[in-house]
Amino acid sequence: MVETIKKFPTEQLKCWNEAKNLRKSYYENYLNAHEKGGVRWAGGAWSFSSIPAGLGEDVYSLTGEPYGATIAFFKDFTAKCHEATEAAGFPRTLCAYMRNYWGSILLDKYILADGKVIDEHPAPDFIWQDHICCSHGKWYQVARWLEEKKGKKVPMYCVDVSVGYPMDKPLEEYKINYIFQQLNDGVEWLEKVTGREYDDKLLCEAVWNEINATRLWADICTLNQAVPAPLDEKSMYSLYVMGTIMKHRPECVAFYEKLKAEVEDRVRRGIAAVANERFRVITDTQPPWGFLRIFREMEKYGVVSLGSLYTYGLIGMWKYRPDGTWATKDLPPRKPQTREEALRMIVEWTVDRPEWAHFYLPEAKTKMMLSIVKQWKVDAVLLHYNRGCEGLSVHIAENRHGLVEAGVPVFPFEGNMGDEREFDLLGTLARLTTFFESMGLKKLRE
Amino acid sequence: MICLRIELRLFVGSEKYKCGDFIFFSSNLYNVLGSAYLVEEIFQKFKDWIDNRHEYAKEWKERTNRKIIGYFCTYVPEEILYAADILHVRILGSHEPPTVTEPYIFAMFCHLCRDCLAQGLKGKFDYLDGIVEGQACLHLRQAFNAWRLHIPVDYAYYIYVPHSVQNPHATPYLAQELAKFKHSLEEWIGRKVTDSDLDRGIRTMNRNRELMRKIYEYRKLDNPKITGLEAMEMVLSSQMVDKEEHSKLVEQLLRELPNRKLNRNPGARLMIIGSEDDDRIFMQNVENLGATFVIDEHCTGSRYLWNNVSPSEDRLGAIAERYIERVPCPSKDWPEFTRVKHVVNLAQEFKAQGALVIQNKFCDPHGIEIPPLKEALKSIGVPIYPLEFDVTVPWGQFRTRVEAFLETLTGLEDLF
Amino acid sequence: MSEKSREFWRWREYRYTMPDMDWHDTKVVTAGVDIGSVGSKAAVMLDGELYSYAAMRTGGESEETAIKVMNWALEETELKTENVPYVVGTGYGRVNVPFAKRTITEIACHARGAHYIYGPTVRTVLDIGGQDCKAIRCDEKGKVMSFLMNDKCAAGTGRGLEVFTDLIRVPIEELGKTSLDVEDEPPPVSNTCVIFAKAESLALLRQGRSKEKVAAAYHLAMVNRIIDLLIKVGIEKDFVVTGGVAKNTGIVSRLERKLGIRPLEPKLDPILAGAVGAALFAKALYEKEIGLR
Amino acid sequence: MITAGVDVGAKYAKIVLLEDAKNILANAKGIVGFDILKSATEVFQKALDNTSLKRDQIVHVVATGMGRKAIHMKPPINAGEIVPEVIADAKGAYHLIPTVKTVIDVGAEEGRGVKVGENGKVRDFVINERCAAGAGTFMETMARALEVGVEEMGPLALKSTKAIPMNAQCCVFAESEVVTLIHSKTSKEDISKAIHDAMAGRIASMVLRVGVEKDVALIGGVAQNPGFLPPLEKELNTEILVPEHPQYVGALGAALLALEMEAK
Repeated sequence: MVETIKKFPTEQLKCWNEAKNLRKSYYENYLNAHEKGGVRWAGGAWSFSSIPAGLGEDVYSLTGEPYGATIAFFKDFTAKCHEATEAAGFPRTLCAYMRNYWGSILLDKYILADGKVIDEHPAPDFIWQDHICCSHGKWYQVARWLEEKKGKKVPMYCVDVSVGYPMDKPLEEYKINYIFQQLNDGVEWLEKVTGREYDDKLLCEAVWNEINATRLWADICTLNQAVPAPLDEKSMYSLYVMGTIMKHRPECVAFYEKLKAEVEDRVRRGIAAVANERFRVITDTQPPWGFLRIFREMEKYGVVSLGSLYTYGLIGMWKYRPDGTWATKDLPPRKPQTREEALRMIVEWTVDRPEWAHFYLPEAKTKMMLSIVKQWKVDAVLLHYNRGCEGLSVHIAENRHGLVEAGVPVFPFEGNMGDEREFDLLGTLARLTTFFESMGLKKLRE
Repeated sequence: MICLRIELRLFVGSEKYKCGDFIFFSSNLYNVLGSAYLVEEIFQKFKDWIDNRHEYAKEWKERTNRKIIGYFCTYVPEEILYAADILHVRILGSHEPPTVTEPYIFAMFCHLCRDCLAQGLKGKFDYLDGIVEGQACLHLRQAFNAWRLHIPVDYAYYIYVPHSVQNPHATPYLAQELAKFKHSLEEWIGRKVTDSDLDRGIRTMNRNRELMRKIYEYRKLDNPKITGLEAMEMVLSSQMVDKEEHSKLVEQLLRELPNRKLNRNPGARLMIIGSEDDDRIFMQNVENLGATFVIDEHCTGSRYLWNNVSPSEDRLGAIAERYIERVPCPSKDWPEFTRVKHVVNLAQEFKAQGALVIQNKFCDPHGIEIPPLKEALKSIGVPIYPLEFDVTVPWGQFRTRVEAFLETLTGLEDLF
Repeated sequence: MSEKSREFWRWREYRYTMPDMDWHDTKVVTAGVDIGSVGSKAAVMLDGELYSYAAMRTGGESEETAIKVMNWALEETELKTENVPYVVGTGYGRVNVPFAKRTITEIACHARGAHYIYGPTVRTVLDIGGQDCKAIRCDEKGKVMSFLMNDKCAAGTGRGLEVFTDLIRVPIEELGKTSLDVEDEPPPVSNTCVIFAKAESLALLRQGRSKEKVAAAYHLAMVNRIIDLLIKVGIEKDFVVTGGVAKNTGIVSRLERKLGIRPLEPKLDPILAGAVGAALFAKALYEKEIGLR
Repeated sequence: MITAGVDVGAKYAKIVLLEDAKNILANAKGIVGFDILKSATEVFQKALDNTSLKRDQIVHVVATGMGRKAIHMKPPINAGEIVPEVIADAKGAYHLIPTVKTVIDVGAEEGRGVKVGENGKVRDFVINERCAAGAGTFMETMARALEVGVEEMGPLALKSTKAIPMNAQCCVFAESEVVTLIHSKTSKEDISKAIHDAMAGRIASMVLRVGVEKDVALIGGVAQNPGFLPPLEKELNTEILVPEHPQYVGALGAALLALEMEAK
């Protein structure tokens, strides 16, 4: 039996194309950095990207996870990448982004945001990474090893941030200091490997940009508490990504300011992301990128996904208020003035990143997800048992427990963010609709 | 002496091992039976310790009424636990499909972490007063957390051992982590851990590692005096029993080993490489195919005992230094591949002809290093063959691969 | 026998003796017995030339099978097992060949057997067995240089084909031909697990796809997995396929199309490669034993 | 009032004709061929013939099972509603065993665990993903490797007391282990037991994801296998109830749902 319900008004996002263009030019800028006499570096989306910014205005980066995800969008290229890494002798159970990335080096091909494949993988001038998940440091260590086989020596610096996460008290000073010292050495290292003089002013700017960008994104996510939700997870993917590729850049801050204004306006006018919203869900980790149509299937049941701990907390910065609500983290009292101040500020800003917390404590992730469920008026949670990412699916079974015990309906599904061989679309859809029907939902008339 | 003697009787029990408990004190028995017999008894003892590890621990606890702590990873500074008069035993699996862990750990995490947790959930380690983990990988961290949340223990502590062991700030940082850990231990056991306690811990651990390393020397001989299985059982048992007691036995072994005649053809000289490995049946099966494991690179083997603490006034600093500079777990070994270099040295020192790489399915840090490892070993003429280990090992399949690998190393040349 | 209960997967067992050969005037009679997980083969050789052979299904009792297949190979030759001075056992059940003096792995035997069957130019051997798939690199003497075996997945094995052929009710001997009976290649079945690949194929059939199309999809998936393995081991010409599946044109021709390398034509039944290799090793071993080499 | 439930599974179609939630007038089953509608219709007709009822005497038909869509609104069966298996399972099991809290359904290609709430509603459920080791087909593949009939497997297993750990993450991986055991001359009884233990372990670990609450019921085709119950009870360490005709529980649930829908 199919049902019909009243529909909310919808509108295409105005800054949609701007988002697309920012992403497009990002990959091109990295590619063409040298033509403009610029510097290009590679590292993770979580690396302290504001530090290399002190090398000059013409410093461009390629962050690994978004690049791995971009590859995952284009199944043929992904398949080639996996074939290449497996042929090189790497197990197929490794991080899927990492295998995509290595594959791109092994094939010596580079893919742009629109899927255009270019010959020759542009090697970075240096690698600037951080390490919290077992694969972070290894990822670029191998990337470097592969480049070296092609005769390119790439220097690598990797900051260890695996100092833990205190549930309720602030992190001890010696832990903050451990990271700070590494960054401090890092600045000198950057000068050494690039032969450039380091500009502390640019550093302070970049740090302040990053702090603002990551706050703005949290604000935007908060707006999704509204009914109907102004944004859905699928479109958020194209928006949060700015924070993963250029969180320290002024363009990012500017874009998020514009976006925030637009979303506020949507809320004011009751514009929905999904016209027939009537059941609100969230997910947790990265989706199987090649199969975003699951979200379309969900809409047929009037189900909208408001986002995920991943889209909210990967780069958005949050904290618990005294009243127990989860909200945007407060802006530090003033913009940093010196290198020391800037480095300390960014360390203290970063250490309680939501997506880092649950690397250590399952309770932390459960608590945050429960807050989202409550504050965002969520009806059910979809947990992606993501075979492609150890880091974000660590403790996931515990989270399932925590949510179920708190009375939240949970739908766990197995998949892989970057390796389509490990995602069974038809089977998952069948189980998903079973879940919705067990929730008493029926398919809606088109 | 006396108490030791009784204790051994208590748990060795059966007639067969009677002479086992005289090993330490009675040389006249040795004169009667000769060293050969003695050596076999010692190896038998290592086996028994492994097979009866839980009985041993319970008995130890009853006798000493001291605390026992289980640890998951060799990054836990045992020196400090020893100094606190705590028996520290390593938590390992049973190689039975871990059904009970499904609700707590997603099955894409390695079988070791699931198998360890399964042991806890089944109550096999019900004598533990606490658990400690020294940060290494996500997998064991998950086992630690699930244990903390679902299995009653009085004490659970996670040491944030730094990942970036190649960076100069790691040692002082770890020293502070260790101070914090020591403090929390003191609160738990209700007494201070003094410098002389720490010295004792360091001494005891160093001695045990040193003795086992000396035994490893006998694996370099053209006809090794000890098989890979025996070496594995020696090191495994050292992670399960009181170090003093273990050292006494290894010391004895060290005295007797030179006279040992192993009447077996060593066959191909193999190296075995991987993360945790306590699969004794696999070792035995492979060595029965006409090969000998002359060296290993496992954290249940050489990696565990290769480095010592160099004592200094700053005890915790010295201990920290040892854990930062030890042969690293691949999860901590970047940006340089120092472990790969170490493996190459081992292969040369111990004259390995080929290497089997045991890849515990889903262990990313070790899996990532296979190609660089392969390249490095190939450059010194040592071929490798990787085998993916899961909770159970399909020997039928592996037998063919291993035998064929051995055939390429030796065997069939003269038949063409 | 009703359509349903007919066992399409059960392939025909057979034996053969070279009519123009006589064992009376030969120096060395040896044999190789290859007990695979699905099929068992025995090859008897006279001075290193194939004389008589048999191939049958491996029963639940491999020792029994070994005796059966050996006797069957010797049938019509007046030879008895005890007249064969040296037998080498190979294959999954090699340890269960009671009359074998020595066992050698199927890896080594297939390489050497391929060298005999296809000649000295062979460098890459693909053996698709009942439940595993081996990619072997060898030298001009037929000696193994390196090899890989598939990881516990039957999607690329004979057993997988048996399950499948039963599903679409086509005798296994005709399966390959059937799969080629399509104008254009359909996408491969997506599942690597043999059971799910079967389920997926069933779903396709129920959607009204023809047997041929579904067979093509299944074969394609199987070929893709096999190619993964070949890429890993590094394929070098000449390339040959041994084992029962070598007779499946649906597999072989697709391999050729995808790799752009034409596998050599066998001079003999490629299912015998393992047994022949074993018999050749037996010859060398026997000659050593009696001091001939 | 007479209603019907049709459960079109991966292998068999099962039909239950029900009168007023009380007495089952007929149940019938038949193999599902390539043409689902045709196969289902044949079985449906068989059920009608057994009771000399006509289609139009049946007020409402509800279909479930992976082939349910094929008979939705299609004559002659004209199933008016389709529901997922877990919903039908919970309903049917609850009707037969009102105290049931956990239902385990093991069919040809799927294993399912369902937490049952008040009035037979689904509280939570889990379905095996991507691995068939927890399903009936697994047993068939193993039976072939052992060269015995699938119906012999259970009885064989019951004759053994040996425990051989076997990894059933993948049923083919398991098969190589089986072949290895055969070659190492392990008895068919012991191997068969190892297979059942492995499969039970697989199902248990899946069901444990949703948790096991008494009473526990086992339904579906595999429930008829006597060798499967003991290891499953051991793995979950709880007593497990098997209703009469476990294969028809889904169809019964569908028939009951049909009745409810009519009542509304």
